[in-house]
Amino acid sequence: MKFRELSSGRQVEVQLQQQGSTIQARIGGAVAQIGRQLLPDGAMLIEIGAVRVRAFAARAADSIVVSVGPHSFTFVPLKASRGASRSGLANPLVTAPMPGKVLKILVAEGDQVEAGQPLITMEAMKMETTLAAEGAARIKRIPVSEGQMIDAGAVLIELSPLDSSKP
Amino acid sequence: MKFRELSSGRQVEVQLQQQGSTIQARIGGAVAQIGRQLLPDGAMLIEIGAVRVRAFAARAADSIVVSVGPHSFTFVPLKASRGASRSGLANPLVTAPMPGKVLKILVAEGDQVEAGQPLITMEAMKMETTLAAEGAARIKRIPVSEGQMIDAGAVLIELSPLDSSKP
Amino acid sequence: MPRFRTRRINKLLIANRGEIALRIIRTARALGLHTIAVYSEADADSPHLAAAHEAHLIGPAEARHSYLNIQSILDAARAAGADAIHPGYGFLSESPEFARAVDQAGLIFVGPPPQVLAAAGDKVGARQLAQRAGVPVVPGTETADAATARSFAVLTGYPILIKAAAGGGGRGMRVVHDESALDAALQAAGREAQAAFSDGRLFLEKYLTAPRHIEVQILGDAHGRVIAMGERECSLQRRHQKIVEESPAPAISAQMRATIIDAAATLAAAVGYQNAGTVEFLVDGDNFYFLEINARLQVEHPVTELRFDYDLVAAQLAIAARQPLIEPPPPRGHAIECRVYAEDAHNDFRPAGGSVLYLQLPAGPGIRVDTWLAPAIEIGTHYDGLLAKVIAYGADRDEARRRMLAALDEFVLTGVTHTAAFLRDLIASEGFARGEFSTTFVSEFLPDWRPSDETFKAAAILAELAAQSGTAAPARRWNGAGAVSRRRSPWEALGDFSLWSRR
Amino acid sequence: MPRFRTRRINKLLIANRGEIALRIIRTARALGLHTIAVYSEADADSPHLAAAHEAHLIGPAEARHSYLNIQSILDAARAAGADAIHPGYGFLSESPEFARAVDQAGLIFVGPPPQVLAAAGDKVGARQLAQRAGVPVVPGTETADAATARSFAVLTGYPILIKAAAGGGGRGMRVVHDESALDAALQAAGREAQAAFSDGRLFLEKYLTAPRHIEVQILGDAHGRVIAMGERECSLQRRHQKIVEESPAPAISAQMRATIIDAAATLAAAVGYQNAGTVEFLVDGDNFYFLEINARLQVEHPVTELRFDYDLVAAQLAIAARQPLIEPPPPRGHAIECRVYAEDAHNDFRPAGGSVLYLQLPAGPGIRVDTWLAPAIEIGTHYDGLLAKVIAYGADRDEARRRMLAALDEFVLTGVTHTAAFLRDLIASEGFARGEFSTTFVSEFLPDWRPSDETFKAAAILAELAAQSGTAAPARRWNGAGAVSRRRSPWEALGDFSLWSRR
Repeated sequence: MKFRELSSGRQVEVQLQQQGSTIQARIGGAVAQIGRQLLPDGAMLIEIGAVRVRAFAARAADSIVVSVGPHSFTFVPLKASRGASRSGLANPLVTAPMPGKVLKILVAEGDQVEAGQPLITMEAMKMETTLAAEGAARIKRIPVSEGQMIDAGAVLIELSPLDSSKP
Repeated sequence: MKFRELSSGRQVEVQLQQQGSTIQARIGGAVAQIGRQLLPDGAMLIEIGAVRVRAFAARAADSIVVSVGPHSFTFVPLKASRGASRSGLANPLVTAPMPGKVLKILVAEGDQVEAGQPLITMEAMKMETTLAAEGAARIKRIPVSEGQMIDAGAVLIELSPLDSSKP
Repeated sequence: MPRFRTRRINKLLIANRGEIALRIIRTARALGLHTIAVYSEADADSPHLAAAHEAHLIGPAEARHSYLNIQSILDAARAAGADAIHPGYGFLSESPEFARAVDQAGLIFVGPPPQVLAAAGDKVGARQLAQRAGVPVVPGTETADAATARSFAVLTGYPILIKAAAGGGGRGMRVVHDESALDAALQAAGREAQAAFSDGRLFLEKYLTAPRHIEVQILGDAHGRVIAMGERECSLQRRHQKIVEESPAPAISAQMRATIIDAAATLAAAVGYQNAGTVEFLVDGDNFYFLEINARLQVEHPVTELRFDYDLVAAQLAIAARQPLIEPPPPRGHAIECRVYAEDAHNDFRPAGGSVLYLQLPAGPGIRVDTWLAPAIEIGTHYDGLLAKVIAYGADRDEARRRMLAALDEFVLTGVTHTAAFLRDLIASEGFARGEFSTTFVSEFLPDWRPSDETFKAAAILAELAAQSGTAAPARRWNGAGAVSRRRSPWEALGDFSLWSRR
Repeated sequence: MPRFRTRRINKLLIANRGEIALRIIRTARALGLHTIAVYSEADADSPHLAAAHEAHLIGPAEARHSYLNIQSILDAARAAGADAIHPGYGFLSESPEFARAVDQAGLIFVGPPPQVLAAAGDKVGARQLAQRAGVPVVPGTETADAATARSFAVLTGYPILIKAAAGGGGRGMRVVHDESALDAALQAAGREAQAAFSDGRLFLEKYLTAPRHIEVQILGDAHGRVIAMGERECSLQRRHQKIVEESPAPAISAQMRATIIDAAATLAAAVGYQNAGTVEFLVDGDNFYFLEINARLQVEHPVTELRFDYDLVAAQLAIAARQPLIEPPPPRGHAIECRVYAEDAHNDFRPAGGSVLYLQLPAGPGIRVDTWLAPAIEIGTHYDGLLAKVIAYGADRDEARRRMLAALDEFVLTGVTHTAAFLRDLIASEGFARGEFSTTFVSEFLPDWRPSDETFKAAAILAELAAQSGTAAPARRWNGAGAVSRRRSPWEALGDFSLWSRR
């Protein structure tokens, strides 16, 4: 399956090759092996190089959360091909990273934006966070308004690629 | 239901009267109330007098294990009426309190024994434990032999009441 | 004089949540007090309820209607028959209004008296107080309208720092690097300050680019006795909030240490300090500057407790009961605290939430973990995202540091994005080992930080395993019902396992 | 002289299991060592495997084929490339043969050299050594055939004490109160000693009816330096095995303390002691008697570690590497340890086994828990039943005692009958609070001990609730597969719950 890891933004494709006392996986074009041992509490000991680490993975709502020792990851499964990737826009949706309130909308539908340009400011836990464009794009739709309370993952802004003439 | 608590040997009969935010129970002829709150990890806070205690209960193989704070209990459900209780013998079976080895059998089938008389010595964790008769009885059957490895709960000796003329 | 008679505390209400509520409850229980928890609707399953003798609902999730709601807390105190209230840190802990209301309700406020809170809370007034006491302050202004700001900036040069007059915890704070950003920063800081403290007033300071942040624990009793008990190094910060603290401060001279501790005691005496508090300083080369007085128990108080073998919460309660201060023994050893937050270190420490799906907390010699984490609880984003404080104590800094590293390696929490791995690597860094760092260290360290490629790939493989586990039966270990069955986990659905480690 | 050169330890094999294996692994990891666990087939799921860098199977459940199997352990050490072996306590820790075999395999034994182990292990020889050094011993014999025993008993009067010459941990020990019981006791003790130590030799001592058991921690390095670092009070015992220990010992005079510590240092020097060990004494009024030398890390070592801020395992490793002893700082505060066993206090502390179905361990300021307990593990009865050591440290005895009480109240473990509640009530007793107790205290306290009626009834009600829960779906919190669902527990099957505490 192909995943996008939410924190780092890294994409990765994994195929398990064999089940046994060792996990064999094809990952990023190479074959990796991980030794593993199931623990009574549902966790797993895995072997990374010469180091043994306690790990756990579980499916949450739309993602898979994974711990490898003190590291935490969130993987979102990606469809093999997607409209957005065709257009060259990594992610056509700007979504709320956490629940909170929309403070200020800094762009309007139809605007053309540059990479890094601030799009929207939200407040959560009494702190302001400004979300910026990941690449050049056009603002397609803004389904939220200032002052609105939003959940984590809510779509704040829809983008379209610049070569699209329709706003 | 009627239970015997294994550590103390106490017997108790409980009937739940109502389910709600408070547990109402008829226990030992009286009605008791316990406030309760479910915790995310499956445990429960209960209120005993003015004290709130964390508690947990689970069914094990033949018993129900219960914790009330640092206290641990093992309850065995009792049938309402039992052959053994008719005969006046609290428990017609001497069972192994833990896994181990039979060291010495101190009585023979057909013997008449007194309350407190040593019946059998077993070894577990390198310590010797001698099991004694809880009341006067006759040895009906000894299904184990010296040197035999036994599991916890294994029947070591069967007793019959003294008024029974058959050995 | 009645002021000098001791008062008895029997029933203590803890007007807080999270790890600090649990920490206060533990000391109170050990002292034999009856403990009363309060909680908002968002915290109905929170572990601090279960730890107390009783718990009272004080309102909805939004803090201003619950943990910041003075009336609601006083109602709970009255209903429970409390005779004292401990405010913890944050929320109402530094509110003179709250302290006064508690007092007027005939209850004991476990903290400084209202007039001390007011004096410490007025950051501008505290600067003036320090100046009068001969303690240096960072050059700055007393107000921050656009005109004042512009002329101050011209005078001292950029960068300048905007701060909230009622501030704390980095809220309403902004660094401005050039004039073009000034107006927007003033507005944003004002809004944040208004939201956080209901007080939008700001002031300005020259921004020291790479100072150390060092603070001193102070204690004062009702009989006029004030002491300063050791310093804490708190330079490791993100978003102007501390994430690693230690005591003693490494790499400052004995003379600087003595000077700062002395200045703290002087200031504490000058404001007639009572109960526990902290005096914060910036150290820049051979100079030091008074920053502010935090009139509360500090998040990082455990490092002082371990070094001095002194329970600061017990001391707060004794002081509130008007008992005379007990002199701490001389300090010993070294303590380090790491704060694990529900945040994403990869994305500017953005707050995160979730459920605790798996948890293993560190333990071992010299390790103390102050936390409210527990199996299966929900971590919301209504409140501060502090999950756990991992505190390592050792005979010297090196032992404490090595114990901390081993402890963070043991920290496993699945279901919430958290900062344990980042902290682990920060503590493992050469800069930290040398003890040579300033407030810029975290932001310098952060950009290059990421998990090793092996770790990332292993995680991806486990994600694939979990994805394939399909409708695997849930684990039955923790069911609490029926016979105990063998474990079931996503891994098991994938076929035969043999122990990898049986070589 | 090559003997005085330091040796380097990089890879440490821990030839033990349970809490002590975890405790040693934690210090070793903090020191940056590569750690190697060993395990029997019964321990394949045991937490000490997961804590180490690697783990090796050394045999079946029966200890003499695994944890007591010298060859199997040396094979694992060779396979893993270990350069040192820490034996923990129990098992092979005091075996001169093992120490010699480790040495001959070219590895470092983290413990005393074989000749010191042999001298300390010969209880009769150790008595002679003490007498030569001018340290008083309990009147006794050097053998224990029936004739010797009878004439010794006639001479000193009953009760007399039978002890194993190779003894330790109460194994092979019997109190004989009159002649009729003598023969049976000698036989049982001999069998037990033979089974435990492969050495059935016994000796006799006058049985002191109500002494205190006080011991002294000793440390010696490879360079001839020997120190004694404080005493531990260990009078609270069941079946001649300690269950509560503390340091300093309450209610002994400063003079007695100094005399005992001095005697320990003298004896340690007399045997040329190296590494960590303990000298045990009985104190009876104004008299004290040497009992034995335990040539190993003691179960109760954490109380000394906390008071002296000194990692004894790190010291053992340093000494084994021939580094010079590091002087401990002066002691501070008070520490108490309670050992929670998988035993039934109601039935002569009979061993118990089971699965960990629910677990909440204590935490908080001053609390350290050394344990191998973890969710869902199996507790077998193959080995010693020690589950957890709860250790409370405080500025004084009263603070430590109160923290211990609060900690034991937090200890919840379902699925295995254990002694936490008994310990809690023992610590809460007036006799313990006063510090006035002897080795008879536990057996005097025990007969009247039982849970309150309210607690028993509440437990019975919960049992009925669990019985009625029928085929309730298992809890899904800990499933690790699929979406996280709301908790399901037996309670929930019974209908609508509202929060009891929302008043």
